[in-house]
Amino acid sequence: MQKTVSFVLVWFALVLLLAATVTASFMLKGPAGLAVSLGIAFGKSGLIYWHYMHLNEEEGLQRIAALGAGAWLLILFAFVCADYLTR
Amino acid sequence: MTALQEWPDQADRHDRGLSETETERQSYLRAGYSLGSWFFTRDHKRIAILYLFAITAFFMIGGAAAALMRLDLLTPAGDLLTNEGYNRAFTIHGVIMVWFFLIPSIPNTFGNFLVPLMIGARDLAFPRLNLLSWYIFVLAGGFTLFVLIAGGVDTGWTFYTPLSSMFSHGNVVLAAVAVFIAGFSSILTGLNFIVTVHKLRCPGMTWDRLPLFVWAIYATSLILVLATPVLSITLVLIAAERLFGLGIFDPKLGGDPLLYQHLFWFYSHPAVYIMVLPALGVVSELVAAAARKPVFGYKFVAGSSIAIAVIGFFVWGHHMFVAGQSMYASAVFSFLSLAVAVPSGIKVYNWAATLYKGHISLDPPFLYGMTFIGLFVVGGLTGLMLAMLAVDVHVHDTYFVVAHFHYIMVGGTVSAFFGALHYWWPKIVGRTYPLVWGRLAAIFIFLGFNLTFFPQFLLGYLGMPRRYHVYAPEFQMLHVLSSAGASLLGLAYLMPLVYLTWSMRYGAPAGDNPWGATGLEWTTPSPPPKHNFDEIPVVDRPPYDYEIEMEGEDG
Amino acid sequence: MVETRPVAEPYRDARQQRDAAMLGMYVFLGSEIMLFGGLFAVAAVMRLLHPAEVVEASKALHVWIGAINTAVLLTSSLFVALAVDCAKRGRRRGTGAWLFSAASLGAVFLAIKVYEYSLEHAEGLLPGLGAPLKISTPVQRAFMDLYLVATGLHALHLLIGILLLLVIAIRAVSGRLLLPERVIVPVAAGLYWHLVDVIWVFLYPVLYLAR
Amino acid sequence: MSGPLSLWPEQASGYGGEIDLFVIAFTVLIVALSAPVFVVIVLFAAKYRRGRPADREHPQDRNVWLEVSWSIIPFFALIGFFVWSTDLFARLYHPPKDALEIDVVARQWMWKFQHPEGQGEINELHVPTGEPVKLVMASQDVIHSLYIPALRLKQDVVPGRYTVLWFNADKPGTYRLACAEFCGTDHSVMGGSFVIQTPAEYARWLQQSTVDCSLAAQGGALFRGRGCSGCHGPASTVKAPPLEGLFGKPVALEGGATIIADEQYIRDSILLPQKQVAAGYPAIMPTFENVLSEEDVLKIVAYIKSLGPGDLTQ
Repeated sequence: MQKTVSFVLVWFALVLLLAATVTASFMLKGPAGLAVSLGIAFGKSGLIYWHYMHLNEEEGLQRIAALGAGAWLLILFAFVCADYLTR
Repeated sequence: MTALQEWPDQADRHDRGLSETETERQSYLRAGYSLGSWFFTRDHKRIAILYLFAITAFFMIGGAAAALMRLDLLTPAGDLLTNEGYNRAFTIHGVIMVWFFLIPSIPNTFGNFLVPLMIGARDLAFPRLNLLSWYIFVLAGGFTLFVLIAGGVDTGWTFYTPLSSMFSHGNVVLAAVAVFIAGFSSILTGLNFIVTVHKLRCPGMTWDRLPLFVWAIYATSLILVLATPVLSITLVLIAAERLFGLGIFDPKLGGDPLLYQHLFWFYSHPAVYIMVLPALGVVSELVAAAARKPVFGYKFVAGSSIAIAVIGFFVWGHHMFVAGQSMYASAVFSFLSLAVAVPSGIKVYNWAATLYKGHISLDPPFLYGMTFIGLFVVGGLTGLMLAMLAVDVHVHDTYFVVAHFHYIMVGGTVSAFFGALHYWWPKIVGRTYPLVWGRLAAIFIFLGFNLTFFPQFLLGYLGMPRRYHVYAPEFQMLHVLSSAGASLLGLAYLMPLVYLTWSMRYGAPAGDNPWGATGLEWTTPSPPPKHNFDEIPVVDRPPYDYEIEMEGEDG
Repeated sequence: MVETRPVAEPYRDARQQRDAAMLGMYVFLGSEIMLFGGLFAVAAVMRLLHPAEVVEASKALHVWIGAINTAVLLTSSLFVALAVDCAKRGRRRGTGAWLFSAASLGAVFLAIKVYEYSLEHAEGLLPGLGAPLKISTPVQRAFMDLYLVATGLHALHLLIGILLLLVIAIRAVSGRLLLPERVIVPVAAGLYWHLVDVIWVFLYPVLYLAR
Repeated sequence: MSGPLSLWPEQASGYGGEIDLFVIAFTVLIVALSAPVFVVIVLFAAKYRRGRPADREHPQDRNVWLEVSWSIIPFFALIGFFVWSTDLFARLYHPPKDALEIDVVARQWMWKFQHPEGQGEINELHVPTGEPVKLVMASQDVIHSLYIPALRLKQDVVPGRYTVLWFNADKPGTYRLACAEFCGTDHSVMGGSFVIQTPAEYARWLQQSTVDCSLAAQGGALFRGRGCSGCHGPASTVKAPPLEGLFGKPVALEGGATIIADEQYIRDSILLPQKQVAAGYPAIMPTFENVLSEEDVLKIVAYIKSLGPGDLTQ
């Protein structure tokens, strides 16, 4: 039962974050705005992964498998952006 | 060389092999004779055989395209083909060899056959998925062939924009779709291996007891899963750009052609390691078995496979030194490319050290292993030369590059493929082949290969650009040498086809462990029964634990 | 988790089989992340090359429709989570009901998306077909192209998800899907659904909220 | 271009010589790294043949220090060469200010070269010795790559931007130039000759080749003909940024950034006007994407570069 409750609470948090990111988009511009909206996006997906996608119940290996690809993408982003920023 | 020795372990030799043996009657090969029992099988060993057939077919098609090109390049004017025809020929050669031979070659055949046997499992984690990925592979391959031959694509396997997206006349879209489909096969296979290695190791098969071949396949699978999707999405963008004038890579819409190259090489450079890592794994097995000794520095060799897989994702920019990439990015990529040399070097030096004080046999598998080491070293070191920015400016997109990656891909991976074939053939079909012929084939392949590709290093430094159908007369002599070598190489590749097929019927029964090697796969009968192990084995000793004598012995 | 059903061929016990399935699913989702990662890289480069124009183009999109759609997906994820919870407890009806409502929210998302496309088309934002382009610069057009590809690919994934959930819902209710023994099936499908949700969670700010 | 067999490429610049030196030195290194492996393998294969009597006591199967040393030492050797080659490479990105500028336009399947005084040539490039030459290259269609083996130089020519190649040729003669990046059907015949001449010969060649007027002057004609002067001219009523003395100066952009007005900036301002809008001016300039060919744009760029302060007002 308390599982259901926690699921609903997570949902509330997600909706609040959504509201936050929309409001932020009206107030912040440029890099700051990007940082905030992406930060919030990471927050949301973190909640989803941890509670809805069972990472809180799985042990290390599964967690690595689930999050590894996300980390791997940073390689692509880092180097591609580095090229464009230093041209 | 001293007198050729006969097969080491000769169980029931009296039987000249014509009649089928008891073990064969219970083997996976005899578990059902109907077509259905093959085409709907979930047995990893049968799926491996299915892959072996498909891949051999693609190897021959890609080879035919290569033969056509080498024939055409005999004369500077290229009298045999038209410019368009030549471009299509090397596109067929590239696409087929890369995506339908090299990438699936060792993982999908020997990986499929051996990984469960080596880790003491009854099958891969997802047998149905395994069969599915074979069907996807064959479907994609057939489709690709149709597109390349019927339609004709002239972009090269790299599909560079804006040539592919706006200017080429070929069926780029269909080709992209075909390769896209093939990608699913890669991803599913990689996924299957990863889960299998993690979850299905038998009791006692700890990570530091894992055969080095399994380590290599595992590293390869990581790349397959992480890199292939990026290629898929890139191909989608190409197709969309061609169909709907999407602007992502189109400078007229503020897009950037170099972005395509970044995305493409983020897949395609790691893909090089997809092709070569399994080969490195095979050679580790061959060297250990040939020397009857544990691989020198097991932990370093195992770790270097993972290191190569990881570093391989940080170096793609070395394909773009003259493409207009930022000079600083180029410098970083150049440096990281040197870093790959470290784990590769570790492997080579450790193999050499493994031979020290071993009992070395010169049976065919080891000859292929030596071929691999030699050619891989040359390919790797010329790769270092290409990683040097100033040199790359001169030899980039010349035959120097062509020679370099053929030393790795053909000299390396294909030799290892044949090595694996000769090493595990007795396990796969349960019969032995004539060793003499095996040795001859190995030697011819070595000679033919070097004659074909060494001249191309010279051509490249002389300034012969790649993908050239018409070339300056001063290059002719070297091209003729190369073509001559190619014909020798082609014949040498056909030899095993003959005597291995012969052995299936007339070879003597191999016995469980003809090489006297360690490893769980050699504890099963040859060929293995459908379920590999009657009861799941328990491992209680390190890998490659050949007995080591402490006193000097006299033979 | 209790499993009475005999395990399939390569496995030694139920635990092992279940872990393998979970790991396999996570790895597969990893490959999905890499797939969309390519698109996000493209978006990043566009923003780097043409910051001003990307912001202009992004402003033209319907922030609020996007927000509503995000809320719809988040809610659907909640339903899926609840469905899986029921499945673990062996409640067939509950599982089916929650899965079905999640799937229908997915359908709602698609409906809204189609409506949004039609608006944009009428406003001349979408390249190609019919209505005159009101986009002032080529770069903004390229951005709209990216928007189309990204949201289109996401919609395709969502469609697959909807079908998946519906099939499982039916099988759960009809009892052809043994629960809780085969709970892994709704769990895996749920993981996929949540990932599609996560992807949208990133698509929304990147496409709609560039300022 | 000698007989059917040659083994080492001709070399026509000091830079080319340095590359050759580097390559030879590096070859020595890789031979040193690999020869031991081959020797050892053959030796062991002979000495420890199976069944051969040999001392096989106490074989080792690991030796961490040995392994660490043979992975680290070669790496340090490599780093030395990395520094050397990166230094050589970096020079290519710093063309001298006073270099003789030649515009290059690549298209399927030909090379067009435009000399500053307006002489144009196709698939043939004449340059003088003893003077740095800077090629500013643009592509009309796909990616090409200008490759001059005798200089050991190559640079891709990418649509949508300018790439630069510079050199200081010192050995008169006729050499090959080729396209190195696969560019479609006739890729392999998209080449020509690269002619290095003494300054005197070069001057004579410039005389012979007929021209009406210099590149900048042709650009000026386009500038008026295409209506650029309508807004950027002195008499115009429209608020458009002045172009006199613009080249090489920093420009303030909408949104606070500043950028140096180089060839690329001027090109983008003509073809993608909204990309970088000069601060304080309305973004009203239309794109000339489909109006001007790459050659036209290069000519206009040359014209704008030639504009000193006040040139437009007279």
